[in-house]
Amino acid sequence: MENSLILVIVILPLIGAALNGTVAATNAFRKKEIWGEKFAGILAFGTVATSFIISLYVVFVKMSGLESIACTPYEWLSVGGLQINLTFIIDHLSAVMLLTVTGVSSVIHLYSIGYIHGDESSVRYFSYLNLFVFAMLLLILGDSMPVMFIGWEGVGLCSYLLIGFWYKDEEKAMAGKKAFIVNRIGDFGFLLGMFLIFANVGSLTISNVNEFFYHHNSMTFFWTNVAGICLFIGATGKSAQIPLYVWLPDAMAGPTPVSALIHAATMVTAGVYMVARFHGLFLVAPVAMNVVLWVGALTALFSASIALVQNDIKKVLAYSTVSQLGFMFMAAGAGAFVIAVFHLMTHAFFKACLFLGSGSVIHAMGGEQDIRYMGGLKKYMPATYITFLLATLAIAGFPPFAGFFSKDEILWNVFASAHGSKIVWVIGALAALFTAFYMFRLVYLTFFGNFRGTREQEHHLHESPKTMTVPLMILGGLSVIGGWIGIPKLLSLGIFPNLFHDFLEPALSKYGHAHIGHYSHATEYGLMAFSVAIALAGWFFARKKFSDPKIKLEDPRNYTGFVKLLWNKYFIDEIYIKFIIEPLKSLSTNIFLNISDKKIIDGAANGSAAGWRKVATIFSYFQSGNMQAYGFYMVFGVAIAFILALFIF
Amino acid sequence: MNQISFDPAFLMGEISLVALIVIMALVDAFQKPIFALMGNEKSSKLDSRNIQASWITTIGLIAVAVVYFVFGRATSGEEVVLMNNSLIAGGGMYIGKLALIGAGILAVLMSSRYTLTQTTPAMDYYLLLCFSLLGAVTLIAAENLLMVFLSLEMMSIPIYALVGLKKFSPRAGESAAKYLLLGGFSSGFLLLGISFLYGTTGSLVISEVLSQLNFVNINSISFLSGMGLIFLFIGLAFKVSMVPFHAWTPDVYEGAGTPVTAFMSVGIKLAAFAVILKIFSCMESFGEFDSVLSVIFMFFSLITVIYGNSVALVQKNVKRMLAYSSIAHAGYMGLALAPMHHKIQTIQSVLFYGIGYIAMNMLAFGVLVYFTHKENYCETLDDLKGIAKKYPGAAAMMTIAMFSLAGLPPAVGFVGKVQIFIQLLEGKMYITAIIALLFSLVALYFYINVIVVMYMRDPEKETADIGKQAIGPVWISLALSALFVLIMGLLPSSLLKWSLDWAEMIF
Amino acid sequence: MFTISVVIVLFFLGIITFIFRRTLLHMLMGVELMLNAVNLNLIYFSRLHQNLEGQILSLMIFVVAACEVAVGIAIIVRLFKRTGTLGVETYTEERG
Amino acid sequence: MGILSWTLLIPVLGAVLMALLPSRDSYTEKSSASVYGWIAFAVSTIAMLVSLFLIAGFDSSIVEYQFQETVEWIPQFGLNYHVGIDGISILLILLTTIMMPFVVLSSFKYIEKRKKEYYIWLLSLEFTMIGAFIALNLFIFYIFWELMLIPMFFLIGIWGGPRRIYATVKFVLFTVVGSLMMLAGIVYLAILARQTFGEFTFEFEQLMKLNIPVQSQLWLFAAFALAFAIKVPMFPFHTWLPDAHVEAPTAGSVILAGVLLKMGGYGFIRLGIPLFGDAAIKAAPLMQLLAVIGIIYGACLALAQSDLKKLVAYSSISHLGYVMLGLFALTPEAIQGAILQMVNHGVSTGALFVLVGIIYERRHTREIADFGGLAYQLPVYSVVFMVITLSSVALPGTNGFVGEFLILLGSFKAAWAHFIATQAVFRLVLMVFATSGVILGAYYMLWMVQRVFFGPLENEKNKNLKDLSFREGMVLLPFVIFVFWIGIYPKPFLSKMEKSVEYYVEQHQPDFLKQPVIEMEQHEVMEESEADHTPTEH
Repeated sequence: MENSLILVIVILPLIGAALNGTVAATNAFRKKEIWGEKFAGILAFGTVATSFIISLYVVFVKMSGLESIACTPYEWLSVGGLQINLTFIIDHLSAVMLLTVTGVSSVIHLYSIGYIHGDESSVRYFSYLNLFVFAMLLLILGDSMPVMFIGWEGVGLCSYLLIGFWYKDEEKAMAGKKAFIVNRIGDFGFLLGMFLIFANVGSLTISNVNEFFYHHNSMTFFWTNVAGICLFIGATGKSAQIPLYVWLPDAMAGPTPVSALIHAATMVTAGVYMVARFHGLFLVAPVAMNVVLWVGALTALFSASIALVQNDIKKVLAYSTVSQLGFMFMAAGAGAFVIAVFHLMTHAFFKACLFLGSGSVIHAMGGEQDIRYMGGLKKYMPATYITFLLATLAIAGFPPFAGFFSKDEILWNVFASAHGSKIVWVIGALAALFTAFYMFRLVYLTFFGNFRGTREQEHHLHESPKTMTVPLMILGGLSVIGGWIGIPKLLSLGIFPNLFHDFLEPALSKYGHAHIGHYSHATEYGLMAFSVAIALAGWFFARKKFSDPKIKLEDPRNYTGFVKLLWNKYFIDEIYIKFIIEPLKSLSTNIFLNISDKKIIDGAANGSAAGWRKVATIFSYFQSGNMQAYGFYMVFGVAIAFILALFIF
Repeated sequence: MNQISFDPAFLMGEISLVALIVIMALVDAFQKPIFALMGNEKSSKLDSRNIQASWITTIGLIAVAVVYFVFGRATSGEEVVLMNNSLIAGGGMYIGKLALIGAGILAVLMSSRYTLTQTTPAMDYYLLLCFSLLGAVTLIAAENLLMVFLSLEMMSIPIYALVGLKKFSPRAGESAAKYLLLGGFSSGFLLLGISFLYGTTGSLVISEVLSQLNFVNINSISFLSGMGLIFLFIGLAFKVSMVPFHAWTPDVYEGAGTPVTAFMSVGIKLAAFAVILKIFSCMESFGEFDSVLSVIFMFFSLITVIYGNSVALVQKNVKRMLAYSSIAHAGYMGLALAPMHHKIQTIQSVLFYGIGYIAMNMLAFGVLVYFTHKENYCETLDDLKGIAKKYPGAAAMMTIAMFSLAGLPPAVGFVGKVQIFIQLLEGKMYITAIIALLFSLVALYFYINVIVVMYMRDPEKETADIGKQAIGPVWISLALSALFVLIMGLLPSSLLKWSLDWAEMIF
Repeated sequence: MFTISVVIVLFFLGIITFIFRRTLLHMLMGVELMLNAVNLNLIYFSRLHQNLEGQILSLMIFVVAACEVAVGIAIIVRLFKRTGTLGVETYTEERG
Repeated sequence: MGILSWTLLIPVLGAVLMALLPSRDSYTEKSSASVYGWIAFAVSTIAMLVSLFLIAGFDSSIVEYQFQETVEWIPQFGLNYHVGIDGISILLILLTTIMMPFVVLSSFKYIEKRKKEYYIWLLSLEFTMIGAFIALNLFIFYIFWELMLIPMFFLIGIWGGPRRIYATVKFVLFTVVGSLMMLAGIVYLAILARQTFGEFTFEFEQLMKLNIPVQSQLWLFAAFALAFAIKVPMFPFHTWLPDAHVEAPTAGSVILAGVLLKMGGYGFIRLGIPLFGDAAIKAAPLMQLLAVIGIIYGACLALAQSDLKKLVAYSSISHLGYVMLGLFALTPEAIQGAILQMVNHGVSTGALFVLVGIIYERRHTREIADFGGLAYQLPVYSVVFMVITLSSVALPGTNGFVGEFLILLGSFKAAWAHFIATQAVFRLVLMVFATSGVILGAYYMLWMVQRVFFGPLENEKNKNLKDLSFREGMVLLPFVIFVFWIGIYPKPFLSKMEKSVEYYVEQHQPDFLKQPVIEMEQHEVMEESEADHTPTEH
């Protein structure tokens, strides 16, 4: 087996997960520890970090000059026309994802060692975390849809397990369940898309699929788009887009590093990755592309608007994540897959940093997540503050931070691409404004002004340990410089190569790329300036409103009008419960169980039995015991026999 | 067939049976005085005498069976008509006779326990049983309508008396009266039928009667002969208890002593069915009248199946339930005739079913006898509650019987039922077959209810000790029947062959 | 044909006696009437066909009927001893 | 006598042997005399070991029946004891024999009374199940099919829960309704055979040569289908199943779910479709519709249950809907998936019943509301439960996914071919609904897990529960192994049946499915030729 190093990359986290998992179960069973969290953490971090290092080696050494390298441990399925090898493939697209995922994962594993310290099931935690990395790697490296799907659902499982990590809290377990089920709804679309593709292509290998659609598409226009939309439904589930975004804010019930890793940096971006993976299909499905574009744009604006008024530090970041994912889909929908992946990567850096920062804050606040009771933390935890601020600048789109390059390119592509649309550009710009606003609101309320919490909390405020701050610094640094590998040609005036673009472009433009309309450089510069202006405007408004040190925040219960609507997240959860979940439950209980099953089917079965018993009872009355009646029956029988005979003879 | 006026070799079985009856009568007369003279006080007690009587009868019947077997085998190469067209013999006829004698032996084995509950000398009882048996074996061999009538009555009249013999039961007399009066009533129909057939053909020999029947067109002659056939059918339908000529069955079965019921339900039914087959199935065709007979058989058999299985559903008394089940089984056997194939397979399937039915029904009643003791006749479902705990063996026997009666594999009832359905479906009577199948579902319900009661319900009171008196013979009869049911269910080849041999004689 | 009609009428009378007279003895007599109707029929047919089989059968019927009555009377007497009545309604204990 | 006959006979010989042993435990005594359990365990283990020779000697490259044995039985009916296996039945036989020792093991503690009888029935049940799977003669098949009822009837009726009598009678009557109709069909087929070949025959291979007019085929198919559909059970013949499951003892439930329900699917694949090919193709949309209704209906009902065992029982209905969907798609993917799914369902649902039984032994309740927060108290139990649950919701990497995925994929392929041929969207719509089952499946299972294992541990009675014992662990271990084995490396299982199923599909595929296959081959050829040209073009 050549390239077995790839296998090592994938397997290492699995080994970590298995070891830690076994130990966790044994610990719990014997109610004492075989090995403690320290060893577990080091094991988990070690496996993932080793994976990262090997990945670096594979991507930059083994793959140099090659389009892709692959490794096939064994044939998974071979049934009829379906043949699926368990093949891991690294091409340029998956290389970017691989490095992002293993890299960010390593950092977050390191952070977790500090964060989870003291929890009774920390070993279990690391086991899940490692398992997640394994599943994510399957998702990224799988060269066929089913293998990708294994990872796809695998990460969903880990997300479920980790959100519900503190299962003793009913609500947290509920949130995990919700995440899994909403993801399943997306998977339903993914599966249907996969089936549709298989029925037509006869293969599920991703390269074959792209090849088929781009070169020999025998499907009609309608069905091609249906296939695209089906796959995109899968993406909306995993990447929390309208209408399936509802699980992500709830997912914040999990430990904060999990939020950073799974619900910001890696898993939720799988949808974007998938759309990019199937660019061959999407490029010939314009309607599906449009759907991607619009859903992305609307999600970006919609969730950004919700984030404006939230008070839970993690909830704000969650809605921000949803919004940023919307941006990525906007890029994908506009045909700029490279940019989508670019934003995916930069977002991984700064959003992970933000989450870890928030985790650090929450750690310091003793579990308090409400920003109304924070404030002035910058003097207690400077490292957190600085990294948080850097990441905020990145997400808000200040040059030269990472977010600026990616977000600006997205807006530009939406504006200019043949697949894009000016209206969507407006929406995107508005969403960017909201982003800058709510992020600075967060920064101001958390780190500036006076402390609004209790005395006791203030007493305990402290900077987090090294294992937590070092990752923050790494990610903070990446938030600053991460974008520099993708500086647009226009801006660098051709001095720096657009490394990222050059690396990815060949992989993603195999089937042509979206046509960019003819606009003058001035337009592009103008739009760029406008982006910066938006970021500044967001900062300005936030500063104006929230920089007052003695600020008193309104009780959300007193919100009225539009703010109330925003605070209640447009009542989407309630609508889902009221119009989908409850009808389903009542249908099941009242109609299916009580009426159809008990009354109709069982009723028919038992009823016919009981009914026939009644008939039999009536029959038995004939047996009156009177022998003259018996004689009469005989005569009656004779009569019948004769009547029958006369009729027939 | 050869006409022979008399050849003892062919009639050795009957002769030995008569001899047995004579010996039994002599023993009955002198048993008590002899013991008294010998001064054997203990042996002169009623119970001891009864047990002796049962052993004498059993051994005697076994000897008769051996005679039947030996001479039957010896004469099986030849088929003859004896005594001025009265009886046929030779060929496979001994199979049928052996089956009936077998039923008799099983009944006698059970009776040895049952008679202990009575305070009357048992030898009369066994005598009557043997007389009835004699009637039955001549009935299936009868070639003459006169002989049919005579044997039928010889079979029935002792049973009338036997039913009434049950002591301590206010109902036995009622049962006997019902059976006797209704039996006479039905004999009237039978005889009327015979007289019409005689009137239209001028003969009482069955083969001659049938060959001279003419149903080509409707005229008074064919009308009379048609009436004759129908009356004949009705007279016999009474004996096999088909609805609506069945009404005596449950009442008589309930009132009679259990071994008598057992014998009635199998012996009389099988013998009477043999006659039905002989008259209605063996000749080439009745021409136009076939369709009439087909509808009559279909109609009466079907309502028999429906009625029997339905009413059995609501019975609390096991004997009564078995009575209705016996009605239903008559219906199934009758259904085989409904297509009017006039084929040997039809006869064979019914005979197979009948012989199998002997074993399974004897088994079921045998279990009831097993639980019978002085204080309790063990007749209701409540009596059977939870008995599996104390008497797993007997409960297992009952289970086998019930599964066989319900027609589930691997019991003989299953093979029988399959053959019946082959007949029906070959005759393209699909709807009839489906209805019959559905009612065998109903039947399954009440059969497994017995098992449910035995195994899955708890007894209301401590299961009474049934005593060990004369339990051995009952065990023998149970074991024999159960073995027969299972072996013939699993390896029915030999029974198929036997019933075919017999069928050839009837055909 | 006349004889057959008479026979059928007689037979029917027997049936009616059996079904409608309310005592066991009457019912037994009804049965006898039916048998005798058959006897008449047999003798008529025997003469018609000029052979003896019918007459022999009717003789047999006499014998058998006598046997039946013997057993029947014994049973009926026993029933009468126990209940003191021969009314057919008395004997409907077994039913259902 | 060959291995196959030995596999068949060992359990029944064991049962007879045990029946002959003196009865040591009285009916009322609670403890003592688990010697019967050990004997049954030994016998079933021997049967399992013998059956492993089957797999060793099985040649998966040929389509004919293997290990055939023929002994004349009832010559008058042309009835032979004719047994043999092919790729379709071997998995199910192994499922039976491998599951059995663990089922025996799982009942050591559960069964407190009438132990001897219990193990006799259990072994008899194994005998009948193996018999039905290996029969190559319709009559033999039917006999085993009916015989199967008897041990199950006693197992539920004697050792069952409070409503056991109702449940067991319902079970028997429901099943017999169908099998009686099948009996009529069998007899009719035999008569047809006699008209065609001149003598009775019940051999599968002979009967398949019959040329039956479509009208009669439809009737016969209906008769057989009713029998199988009740056994599966398909909507709307399913109501016996929850009752039987809830009342049955653990072992009964496990066997019922694990093997007995497979009889229906097996009947369809072995008899229903091959004997009446035209009718089966005609009825396929209806059967698929019922299957899909079953999937969704079962899932919805599972959602509405408050009793653990009932929930699992209804989930069975949903899962078996997938099996039926796959069988009637008649594509190799779907059929292989369906057969594998039968095995999977046996493993997953069987394990679930074992797990529910374990908790019932401890708490004597199965109400979901009585639990909550068990994950802390019973960590290992919870992990195993979780694994099985995930297999049941068809999470990739577990066995459930492979089966469900293949079924849905293959069925969709068939539906698409049908759509292309007729432009009718009915089957595609069905597929959408069928696929939506994965959502509902996750919903009810996880909701159950949520209520049982998560949340605070509040109920006082749950605070002293003991985790799995060694014996229970041993019972569950093989289930877990199979969950992952089939999920991660399903090839050994699929390759066993590959040839048989391909041959089977060739024989019975509807016309509209044959068309695209040819097209696809052309397409592949085209691709290859293009691939040849690519270097010159670039």
